[in-house]
Amino acid sequence: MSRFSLAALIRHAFAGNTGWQPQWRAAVPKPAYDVVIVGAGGHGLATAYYLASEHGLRNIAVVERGWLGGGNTGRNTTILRSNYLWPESQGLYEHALKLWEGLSRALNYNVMYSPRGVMMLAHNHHDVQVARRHIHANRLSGIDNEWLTPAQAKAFCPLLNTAADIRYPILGAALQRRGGTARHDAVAWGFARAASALGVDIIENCEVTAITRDAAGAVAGVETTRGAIRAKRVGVVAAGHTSVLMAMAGVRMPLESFPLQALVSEPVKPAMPCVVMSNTIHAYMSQSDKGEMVIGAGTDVYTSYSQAGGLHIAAHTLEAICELFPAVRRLRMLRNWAGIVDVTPDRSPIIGLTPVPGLFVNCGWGTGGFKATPGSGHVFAHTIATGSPHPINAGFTLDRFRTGRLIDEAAAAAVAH
Amino acid sequence: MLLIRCPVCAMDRPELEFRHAGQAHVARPADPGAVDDAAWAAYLYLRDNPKGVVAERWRHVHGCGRFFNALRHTVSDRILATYPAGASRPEVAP
Amino acid sequence: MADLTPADPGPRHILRGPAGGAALGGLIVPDQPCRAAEAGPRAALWLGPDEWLLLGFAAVETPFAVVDVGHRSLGFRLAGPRAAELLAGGVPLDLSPAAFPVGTCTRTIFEKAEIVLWRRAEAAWHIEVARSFAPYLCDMIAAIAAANGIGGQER
Amino acid sequence: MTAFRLPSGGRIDRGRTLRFRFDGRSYTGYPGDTLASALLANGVHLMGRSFKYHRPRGPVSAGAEEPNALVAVGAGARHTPNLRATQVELYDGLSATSQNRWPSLAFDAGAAGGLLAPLLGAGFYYKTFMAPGGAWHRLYEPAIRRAAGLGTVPGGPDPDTYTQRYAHCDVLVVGAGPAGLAAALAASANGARVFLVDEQAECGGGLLAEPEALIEGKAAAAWLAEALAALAARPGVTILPRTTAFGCFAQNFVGLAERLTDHLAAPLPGLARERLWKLRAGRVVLATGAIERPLVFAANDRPGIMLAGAARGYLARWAVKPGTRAVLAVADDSGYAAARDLARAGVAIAAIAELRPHVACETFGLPVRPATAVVGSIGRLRVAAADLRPIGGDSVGGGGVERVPCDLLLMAGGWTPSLHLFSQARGKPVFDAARAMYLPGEHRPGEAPDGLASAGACRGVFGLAACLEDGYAAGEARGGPATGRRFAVSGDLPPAGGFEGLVPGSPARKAFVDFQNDVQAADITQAVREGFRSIEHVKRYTTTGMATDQGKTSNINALAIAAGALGRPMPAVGLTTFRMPYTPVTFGSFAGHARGELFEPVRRTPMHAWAQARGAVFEDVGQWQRAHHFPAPGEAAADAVARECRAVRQRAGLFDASTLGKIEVVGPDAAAFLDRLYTNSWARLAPGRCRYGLMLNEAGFVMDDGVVGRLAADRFHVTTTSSGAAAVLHHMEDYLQTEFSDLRCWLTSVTEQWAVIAVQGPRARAIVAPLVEGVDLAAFAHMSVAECRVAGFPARLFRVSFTGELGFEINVPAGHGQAVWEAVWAQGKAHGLEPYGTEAMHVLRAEKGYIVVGQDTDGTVTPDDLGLSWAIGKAKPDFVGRRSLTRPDMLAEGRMQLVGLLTDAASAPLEEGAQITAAPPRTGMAAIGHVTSAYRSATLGRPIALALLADGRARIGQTVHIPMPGGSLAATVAGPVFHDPEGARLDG
Ligand SMILES: Cc1cc2nc3c(=O)[nH]c(=O)nc-3n(C[C@H](O)[C@H](O)[C@H](O)COP(=O)(O)OP(=O)(O)OC[C@H]3O[C@@H](n4cnc5c(N)ncnc54)[C@H](O)[C@@H]3O)c2cc1C
Ligand SMILES: NC(=O)c1ccc[n+]([C@@H]2O[C@H](COP(=O)([O-])OP(=O)(O)OC[C@H]3O[C@@H](n4cnc5c(N)ncnc54)[C@H](O)[C@@H]3O)[C@@H](O)[C@H]2O)c1
Ligand SMILES: Cc1cc2nc3c(=O)[nH]c(=O)nc-3n(C[C@H](O)[C@H](O)[C@H](O)COP(=O)(O)O)c2cc1C
Ligand SMILES: [Zn+2]
Repeated sequence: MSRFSLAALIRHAFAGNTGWQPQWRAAVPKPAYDVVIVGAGGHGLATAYYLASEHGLRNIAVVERGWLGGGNTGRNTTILRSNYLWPESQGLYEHALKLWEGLSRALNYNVMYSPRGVMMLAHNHHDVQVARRHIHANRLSGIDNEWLTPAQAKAFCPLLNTAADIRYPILGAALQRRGGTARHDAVAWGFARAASALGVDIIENCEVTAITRDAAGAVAGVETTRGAIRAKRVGVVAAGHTSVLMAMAGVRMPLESFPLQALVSEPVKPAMPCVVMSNTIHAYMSQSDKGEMVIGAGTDVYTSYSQAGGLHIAAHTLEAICELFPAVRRLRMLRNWAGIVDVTPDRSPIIGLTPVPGLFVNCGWGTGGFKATPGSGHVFAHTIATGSPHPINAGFTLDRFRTGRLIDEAAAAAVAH
Repeated sequence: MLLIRCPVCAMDRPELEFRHAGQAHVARPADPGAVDDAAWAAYLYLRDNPKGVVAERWRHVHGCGRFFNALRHTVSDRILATYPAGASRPEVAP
Repeated sequence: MADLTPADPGPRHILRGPAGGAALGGLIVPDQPCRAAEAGPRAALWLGPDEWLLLGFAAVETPFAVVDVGHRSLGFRLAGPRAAELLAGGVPLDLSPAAFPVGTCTRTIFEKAEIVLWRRAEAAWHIEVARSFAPYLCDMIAAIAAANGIGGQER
Repeated sequence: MTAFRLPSGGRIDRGRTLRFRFDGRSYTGYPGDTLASALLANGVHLMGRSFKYHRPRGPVSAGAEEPNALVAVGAGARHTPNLRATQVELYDGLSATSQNRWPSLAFDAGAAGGLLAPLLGAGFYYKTFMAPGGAWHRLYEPAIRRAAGLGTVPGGPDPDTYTQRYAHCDVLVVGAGPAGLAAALAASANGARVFLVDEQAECGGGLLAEPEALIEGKAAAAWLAEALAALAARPGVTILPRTTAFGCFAQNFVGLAERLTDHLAAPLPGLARERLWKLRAGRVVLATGAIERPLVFAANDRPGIMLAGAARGYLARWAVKPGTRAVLAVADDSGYAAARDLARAGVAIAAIAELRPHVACETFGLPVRPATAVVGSIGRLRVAAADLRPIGGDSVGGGGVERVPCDLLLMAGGWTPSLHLFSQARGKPVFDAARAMYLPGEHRPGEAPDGLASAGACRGVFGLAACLEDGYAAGEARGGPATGRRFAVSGDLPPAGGFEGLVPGSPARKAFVDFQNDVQAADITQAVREGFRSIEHVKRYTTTGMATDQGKTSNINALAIAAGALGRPMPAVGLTTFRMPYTPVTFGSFAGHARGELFEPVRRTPMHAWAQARGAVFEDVGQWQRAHHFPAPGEAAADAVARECRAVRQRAGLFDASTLGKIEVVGPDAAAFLDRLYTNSWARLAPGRCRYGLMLNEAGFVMDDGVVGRLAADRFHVTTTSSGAAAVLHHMEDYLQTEFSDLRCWLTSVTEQWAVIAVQGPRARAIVAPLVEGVDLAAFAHMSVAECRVAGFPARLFRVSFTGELGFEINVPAGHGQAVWEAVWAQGKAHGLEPYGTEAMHVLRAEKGYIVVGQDTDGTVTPDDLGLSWAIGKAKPDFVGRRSLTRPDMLAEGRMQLVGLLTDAASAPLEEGAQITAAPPRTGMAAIGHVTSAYRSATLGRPIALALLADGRARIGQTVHIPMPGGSLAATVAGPVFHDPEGARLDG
């Protein structure tokens, strides 16, 4: 793989830009691999990359039903942060955030990690309590998170309406300065390019249609629309489609798949310097480097694989956005889309072993797994390579739903009193 | 926004009047004390989540207030049938 | 061309149980979904298969469950040729006379408030709304009227 | 009149002159003009700058597909960026500015970046700016962000209003061109409810620019007027111009954006700026027409280069000559209609470069050069000449290229049917190889899109007669006999032909495919070379089709170029996904009236006004507003709370508890039902008695709590938390209707029926007694309930306490709440009664160790964790959540348990949410719990706190540490009850 650099850009420009090579090989499936990863989203590609780069495996395939990065990786609002509540989550997301910090250089691909700060708003006493609890928990763990007064919040994001007489006035905010954004597509492409260079076969337009098992019940391989592939280790990293894939191996999952919407405005000159989130009134907004306001909406209430959500869901979010940022009321929606997110009962992912020997699963990231991409791939690669979880993902088992040892990030923010 | 036929009101009504209530036909064990942890976890947490026809519960919460069941195709979101809670799943062509 | 005025329907009760078809204070409790029965000052509005809103009954003698909700909601009358248009600013139902004939009643929503909507005549509606949502409903109706150039009393 | 305005004709009103400004300069135009037509009439083509290279640009189209001529209109809070000049209707005083340029449109420093264009090819930013670490965010990103973006955010909160409306109809027709008009005529013939919408100010579509055509013997414009009049006369028909169908959803749910006032100089005050229609249609007829394609050749982007159909439109609709000397690059017959009309208007036709080897249609004696391509242009801020080259001619030397001077260069690249809405509705486009275009695919009945048809140019039917007939047939009622109605038409020149991809013989550099995002043919081939083989990858890597026009003019060319580079046929490469909105829609219209108090209902209790008059400070609790404290003038919040607490402990306090959820459970099986929904046992609770109830979810975690009073054998008055009310009722209905449907009992929400007035404190009985009729208060024990009269009104009187003091909760019908409150207040004066708010309530209950669900619990807490095992009916076989309590983790060591924490009496209260450590904290140390509630207790004269602590009950008496912003504090673990543990004060 030739390196990307300014010098390379200049060199190629002089050559009329005709000398560029494919960023990843268009691989065709071989009959057998040591490991097959199902799903070429950010998590699957990162898993393959770390399997190759850190565990020395070379005979790896990533099979993808469509185009790589076309799942949730390519359709998320790109918010990165690690200010979670429970120790397990903190460990996982902070691990990822540390990797984000050096990722562009590690991959030799500018993933545009932009630590511009993520500000989470509090609108009532309960929000304040929850935010403070997070801040205290994070600081004890050495994760940055700080409390801002409304005036400080306004200074950090001048577009924000901090007037005291709005419907849900802003009582303050929790700010994680190292939080921010990264370019979604670049993450997928960067991992793909780096993995491909290490010999990983990335096979697009190759849908897994069955998971085959040997007489002992262990995984023997997969069947795909491009033929059967043998492998003793299969990692399913298929986000919204995980239930469908795991059903092929006879495993029922504690997952439901919902459409989650996002939208962008027409591009405008820089006006939003940071990421603002309000869980209480359901609004998330940042501005991309191209200038669009990138806005996250909610999920539809029913399970679906349609990659299109209801009009009222997007409208509801825009109500909140206009309330928080009244100057954007005249901006216009340019495009609205949805992804299919797989949601667990405790809103935390499942990363680890399954009842089927040789079958591993990494799923349940729901509405917030982009931020974990490098960390998730890193610990999942460890899990597949060694056959047992990395300490960081040890708690994120499938079995926790039996024992009741949930990692309930949603409950921690429960509104009830 | 879906248009859902409430089998009780016998009218097509907008999704906004309804509340989704998860997978249908997940029976609560008659004697929960008698089932083991795995079976209880399955009752609590394991869901079908098919890419295809799902049987699900809705409540016409801003209408007649009744819970009922629906068969819906999760790719087209087309509702194939609605039927009262407690009734068994009807046969439909997907 | 559409007027919203407070309407006091007198006492209100919720009747619950298998009471459809029963005779009650001079009227038959409607068995048919989304229908209201009216007799003089009294009315029984079908809300669900075992739930009715009784209006104007001083006391209710039945073997079923009855709960006094006289203060739970406030009643409004909306009338005028553009009343249905105004309602369409917040009610997602088809309110054409064919789809929602006179005598139809149902619980539904007006934007973010739950209401009971009852068509008493082609251009006259009765709305019940929970007490604390009444200011929201009135303000919303006023805002919709203004934004759409729907005046009050015809002059 | 301006130089480029024809002396007559057009659909403008010459009776009135409008003045407007563009970039500070004044111009004039007429009613009926768009900003683009008016500027063109003034000879102005330069209207904008492109996104990346800041290249000078003029309008390429006359409608919604415009990629170049983006302007900002208005100022201050009404400043509106990124509007297409081709759609901005002119009004007197309109003021527009160009965007994305500095210091001026004509001299844009940003254009210097164009010199670096070879460096800035597709995806360049992914390949550099990586070192040193952090430099991206600090250095490069800010520079890129400043260079990108088009217009600017408005200067303040939008003063305009937006409205919304639901609508229902039998047939929705989108597009009021010939096909749509005919469809609407047919659909409404039998009185059906029909909506006909068109995004333009005027209905008519293609008919507006057909000067020569006759329909049924009438001029097209006359036929149009008659058709519109006929439709308007039908009572079921609603015609909405200026209305864009922007989104098509399942089951024929369509979003329409109607612009009400933007075209007016002075809108009526109060009237909404836009109206969003949420329309449910029985059937939808899409008659959205087709969009003309530019030709991709080098420097095809200069001002003065536009689509042939657009030029024709400017002539016919606005009487504007877009130039004086034109070259046409033609690959489709419709180009000759434009050439003819221009020539008749006096525009010199310098040359028609016909890409095809032969022309089959009439050419009106114009200078046609078959098999000739336009391969370049020159000019600075306006095209000055076109480079023509014979196809197949010697491309090296050979003198093949001829430079033809012109100030107008028109492109007729063929027409792309508008599949946007069809595709949004999940219709499958299919490729018609013979015509090289995507058309709406057939679908089986019962499949999406159901009840949705396409008609006219949007399904590849061209020609006026064919469109009218196609539209009519699509509009006719289903099931009825097709009438096969024919339309006699003459004089139109239907499109035929077309070309997609890079023009033969043209360089790929500076051959723009996506004008707005500056994507060149070379970028697309480079992307393919770099391994981006999926069209979705090509789109994202090059950003083609991602600009504000969403590739309306560019997608097919991009696809063709990508297909060529991949060596695969177009249909094998596929289309990118069409998404809503069809054209951008303001956030304001999605938000509608939801603003301020209409954003989310504000719920106020019956006693709100009293509290407000008394100077209460309110807090939001869910949708409710509750009095937080009642400061005396000048009194600090903390002092007010302390005073309120003392009043309750020493005399009496008055508290508005109306927001508590209330559910009346009635029926012979009511007690049995509550047995299953609450942890407690209810069978032996006597009528007239109350009990604290604890509700779990099925996973065993505390979900809600509240006092339940038994009014009669078959009637319970259940209270819930304020914000849990709706969820608890839903939860109860769920189990009652589906799991326990054998039980005969019914639920009715009475939250709003009852105002709740709590009187708490040693003097409470003395205050309440004179007002109560029908209950012997002396014999009315703690945890009793009675129906009685208070202050003359019917009431439900509870003797309960959430403060640990003797207390009553008076429930009265909400309409009497204020009167009863005032009666109690009057009674209480002599006893030193004071109102108290939610904060004092919290302090008082914390002193007693009473939990608040959602504050001291968080959805991971069991009854035992809270020390509430006593509330579990041990003898009951089952209740919701019971089974989960025996899961391994629920029984494990180390669970978080509710305890009290005592810090130094002089210290400030702990912070709620603070973490707890076993030893003095260091970063990275594990927490063993957290503070859930913390207050300064006026009663105890010290701070108190409740906490969830691992194995907390076993740690009572031990010291733990709490890291706080100013350093860590030590605390002693205590039981959760700080005050009156024996409960002696409950009896006053
Ligand atoms: C609108 C939206 C906004 C979001 N915003 C954020 C955010 O701001 N911050 C954040 O951290 N997270 C966010 N998320 C969540 C985040 O996008 C996901 O958690 C994350 O991208 C998941 O990555 P993945 O690699 O696991 O899944 P994906 O990227 O979805 O990859 C899974 C892949 O598996 C493939 N696949 C499926 N079935 C098969 C099969 N049978 N055979 C072969 N391949 C198959 C799919 O095609 C897909 O490419 C958002 C999600 C959405 C939808
Ligand atoms: N000679 C030419 O240059 C040429 C080229 C193409 C078509 N035509 C002619 O144009 C006519 C085509 O007739 P038609 O009726 O199919 O199309 P049309 O172009 O006449 O009408 C389509 C209408 O739909 C509107 N529209 C499109 N999308 C919309 C949306 N999402 N919401 C609201 N409105 C929307 C457009 O503004 C337009 O008015 C025929 O006469 C055909 O021959 C002529
Ligand atoms: C952060 C982010 C920014 C985006 N910006 C744009 C944009 O500027 N223009 C655009 O057309 N689409 C934009 N998109 C949306 C994509 O075009 C596309 O809708 C999305 O990746 C989902 O794919 P699909 O619509 O093809 O299903 C953006 C998507 C993301 C995740
Ligand atoms: Zn119903």
